[in-house]
Amino acid sequence: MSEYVTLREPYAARRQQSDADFLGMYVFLATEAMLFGALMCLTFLYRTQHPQASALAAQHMQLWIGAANTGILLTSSLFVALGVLAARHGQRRTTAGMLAGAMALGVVFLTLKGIEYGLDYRDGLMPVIGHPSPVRQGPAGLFIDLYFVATALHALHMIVGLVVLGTAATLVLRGAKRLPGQAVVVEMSGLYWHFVDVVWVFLFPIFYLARG
Amino acid sequence: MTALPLQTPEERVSYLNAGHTLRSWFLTTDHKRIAILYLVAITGFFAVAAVGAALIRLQLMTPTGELLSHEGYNRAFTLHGVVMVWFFLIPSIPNTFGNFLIPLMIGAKDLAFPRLNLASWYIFVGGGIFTLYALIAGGVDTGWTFYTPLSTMYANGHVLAVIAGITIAGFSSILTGLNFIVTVHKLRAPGMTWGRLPLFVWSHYATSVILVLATPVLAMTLILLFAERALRLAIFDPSIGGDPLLFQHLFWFYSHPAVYIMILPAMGVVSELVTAGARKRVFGYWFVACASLAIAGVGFLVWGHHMFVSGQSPYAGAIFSFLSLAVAVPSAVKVYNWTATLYKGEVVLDPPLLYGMAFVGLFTIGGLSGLMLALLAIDEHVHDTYFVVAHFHYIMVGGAVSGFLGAAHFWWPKITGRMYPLVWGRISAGLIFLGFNLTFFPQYLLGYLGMPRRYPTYPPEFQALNVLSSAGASVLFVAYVLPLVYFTWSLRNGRAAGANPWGASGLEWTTPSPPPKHNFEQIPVVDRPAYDYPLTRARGDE
Amino acid sequence: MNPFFQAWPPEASLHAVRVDQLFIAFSALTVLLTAPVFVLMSGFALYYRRGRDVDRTQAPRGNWRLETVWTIVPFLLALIFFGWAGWLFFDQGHPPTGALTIDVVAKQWMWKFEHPGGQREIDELHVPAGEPVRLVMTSQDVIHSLFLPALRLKQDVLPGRYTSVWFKAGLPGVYALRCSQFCGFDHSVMAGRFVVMTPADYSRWLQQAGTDGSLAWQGFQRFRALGCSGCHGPASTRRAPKLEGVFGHPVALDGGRVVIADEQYVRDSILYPAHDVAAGYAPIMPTFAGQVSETDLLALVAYVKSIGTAAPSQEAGR
Amino acid sequence: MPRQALTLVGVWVALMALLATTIAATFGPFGAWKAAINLSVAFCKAGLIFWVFMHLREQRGIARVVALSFLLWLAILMGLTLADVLSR
Repeated sequence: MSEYVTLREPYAARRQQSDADFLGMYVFLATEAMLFGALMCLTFLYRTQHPQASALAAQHMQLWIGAANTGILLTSSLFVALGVLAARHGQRRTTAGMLAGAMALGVVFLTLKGIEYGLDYRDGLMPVIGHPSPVRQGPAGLFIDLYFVATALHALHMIVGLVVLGTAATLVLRGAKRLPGQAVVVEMSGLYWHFVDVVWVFLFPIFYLARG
Repeated sequence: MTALPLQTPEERVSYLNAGHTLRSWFLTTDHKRIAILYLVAITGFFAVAAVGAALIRLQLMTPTGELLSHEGYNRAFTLHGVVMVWFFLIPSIPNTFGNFLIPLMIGAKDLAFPRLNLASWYIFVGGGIFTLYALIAGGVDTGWTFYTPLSTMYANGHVLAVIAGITIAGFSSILTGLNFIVTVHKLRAPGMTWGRLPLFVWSHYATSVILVLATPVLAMTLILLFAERALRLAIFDPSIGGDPLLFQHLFWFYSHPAVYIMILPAMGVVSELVTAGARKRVFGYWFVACASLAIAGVGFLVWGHHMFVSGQSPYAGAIFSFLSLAVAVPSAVKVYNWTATLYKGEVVLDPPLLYGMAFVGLFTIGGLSGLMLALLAIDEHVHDTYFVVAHFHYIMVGGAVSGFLGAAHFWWPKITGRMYPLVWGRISAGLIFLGFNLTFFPQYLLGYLGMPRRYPTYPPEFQALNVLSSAGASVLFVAYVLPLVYFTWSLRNGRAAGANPWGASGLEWTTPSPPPKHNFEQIPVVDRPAYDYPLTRARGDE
Repeated sequence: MNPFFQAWPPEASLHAVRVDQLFIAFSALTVLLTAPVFVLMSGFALYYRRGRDVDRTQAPRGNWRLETVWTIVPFLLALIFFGWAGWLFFDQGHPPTGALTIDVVAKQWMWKFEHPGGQREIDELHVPAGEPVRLVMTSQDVIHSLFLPALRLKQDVLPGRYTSVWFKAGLPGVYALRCSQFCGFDHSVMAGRFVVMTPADYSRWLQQAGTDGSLAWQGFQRFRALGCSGCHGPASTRRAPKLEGVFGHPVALDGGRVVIADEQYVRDSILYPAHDVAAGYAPIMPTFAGQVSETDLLALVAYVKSIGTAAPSQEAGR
Repeated sequence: MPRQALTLVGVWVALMALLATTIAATFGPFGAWKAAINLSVAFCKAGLIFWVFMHLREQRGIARVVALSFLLWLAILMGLTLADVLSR
């Protein structure tokens, strides 16, 4: 798969360069995994300490929005994977089209997330200074706040992912990156997007499905 | 040494005179120039943090502390800790000497991702500016450990700006570590097998693993702290059942391995200094190389020894105590191997080796006192006292800073093409050893007597030892200024060094000093092990 | 004693003596392990320095046997000391039954102590010599740490949680008491006196110190004032667990878990009644979080404790 | 190309099936096992994405080790912290 790669400094061989690109991205994604992993560990530890309160809090989550969003993200990942496949075969337009499709699904995800936050506000899950909410009392509040941090951070990664995919699609479409020689730009953007998907795959059961 | 007439650095094209505009420095992707950028930045941060140290030692001259208010003192030691840990010690050796030397040592043109390397410098400086802003605006009073709920609900300094700065600088660490890992895996010259890598590269590889896997956990911990303080979320809030100990677990999961981020590169430096000083292959190459990996690995399993008296379960305490004692074994292996390397060598007591020997001595003392802290019953007495302060300064100043200065004295001719006056180098090494012990040995005694750390005032019976420590600090101050003076002097007036002034082995000495822009005229082919000195060259190797 | 210099910290308990023995032994080991490194390193550096005509033939590149020795020997030595220190630590981990319990509340920047008889003192702790004393500690704000150097003891004091430490002081005298966990502005003056007295002096001191009745009695007053007795009182007809004979015994919880009713459990049950509900009861109790001070909580705990041992429950027999 | 594309679509179908499974399990009579089922399903989904979508199946040893190294380190973080929390 590396025979078509365009060589750049400081590399001497195609295979070496392609391996280095993938290795670098995997290391980067491993650091991202440690970032979210630490948060998930913390959530799990609180769940061990306060099982009832966590289950209680999880029952306030919008399970069906979460489920729909999981499906949307998994589908967007399929689009990205097809885009990478097209890029490796040098199909400029198909690649850009697939990436655009994934981005559209990403926007739907974020819109649903926004609606969900609105519902959370209505239900008194959000911390509002001066308005203590009964839902947030006691250890349940810890679980709810971890949910906000985790999903907000994930949404931030989604936004970065949209920018990354958008840039890759534009570069490919305008011919600034030539396929398949520079397909690496699509591959790397794709890896990032898939990883953000994987994070959600874990956030979904940890927060939405933990209703005891 | 070669008898050929030496060219001065100016007469030959090198990375230094490949461009003279500011743009050619600030937009460079040359790992050697980026290393210089780092060197300038961290020297600046070291000076800032040293001011904090000076304030601390002046305040503690008298039991009642006349110089600073309590608030002022709290801000001074927080400044000292935060800047030293994140803006000097962690980037000190990897981002300067590691950056400069790893491609040279493995026979590569550059790091795997040169532009990422430059980006990492800008991120580092960005984080530094955030932190400096907070310090100029009034500082922080939480200590570098940011324990909740003090940092989230009670402290009134610029906590948010500082933790933002640290988090940003953390991403710089991650990118550097990533770059090193990929470089070592993918850019080794033909014939440079893992078994032929210099130990400096091994220890930086181990360091990079820690950087990459531990730093994100710190980032998340600080993000949570940020959310709790800025957005009033409840993450560790004990009033609704939150557990501040979980903050400590997450914090030390990074911050204990961070100690190994500081010391492992210094160990790599010492392996180079000792072998070059003895003109001999390192004793037990594989043991020293694997000890680096073992330290990096087991170093992740010991963080709980910072929490023996925190309310952590005594059973978890026992596990952490045992693992902490275990991590001492690979460190001991290294120390014994370095000592044995000198046996039957052809020793030249130049400044680099003197720094290397100072490192070994101080690190041994510091490491063994660390074992005392790992012993449950002793820690229960000396935890959070000056005993701990003395211990980690022996590791970080006696160890990491000595390693940093040793590296500077060893590779200065390679980096600049100029020699510094060796006599002054020997004097400064001696002064540092003396001043260091005078400053920090009394602190062991203070700690066992029961003086807690982070005290602006203290009971009068501790005064004699505190004055002794402050006196030592002034010697140390002179010893640190000296190299700055003669290194600067040598930039214009030092004699030309030549490619290999120490007669050392290693690919970096085969290229001219300072090296050309692309490191080597031709990518070298390696057919020998590291440290291939005549004394230990096996028959048949030649 | 020279006021500027102290040679060795006072030892006020057997534990302190034992910790000192361990410390001195390990210091000796440190010298034993450091000396060869220092001596050999400088010795080699001088003996084999360049220009000296000494035998350098067959300079070694390594030696498996030597490596094994200096890997295993330090590890075994470390194991011995691990065992020694662990024994001391765990010996200190289990308070003997019947220890005198003194409550400690820390706040920025003072220590409050409450004796079982209801005597209160600030920044000063009086204890009898020769009797086991257990401190049950909590903080009103940030994390503090009670440090008694003369006993070689230290324990962090956490908000929202009870930690404890116990000791048997041997030698009457006045010793230092400090905070060792950084707690903000006046951390260094959050200190006081730790007074060890003979049992006779201690009981005299207890009588002199003013009191509004024993801690358990004060807790009983709060128990009634806060309305706890309406449901949990012996005469109440509401369906709430009775508290007699509960303390120190296992409690079956909703969902099948079992916990021991210790200080922490009583405290959590007052503040977060919805969690850890006793089996067979509805979660109807309102929370008292934010309505009771740490001092009152400790008094309530003392009350529940006092009726806990009076009537042993059925479980205690098994 | 069509065959490779079919593989990708196949993985997507499997992922959606797993999603349906995990939601069904949440409402099923599994009691304390629900968490274990949901987490296992998450690991299966992540495994599929890593192996196929994220190209791990094309990579050699070292890249695979690196890409999954975080699992060991998270296990360390989780395990030793849990050792404290459960034995306090």
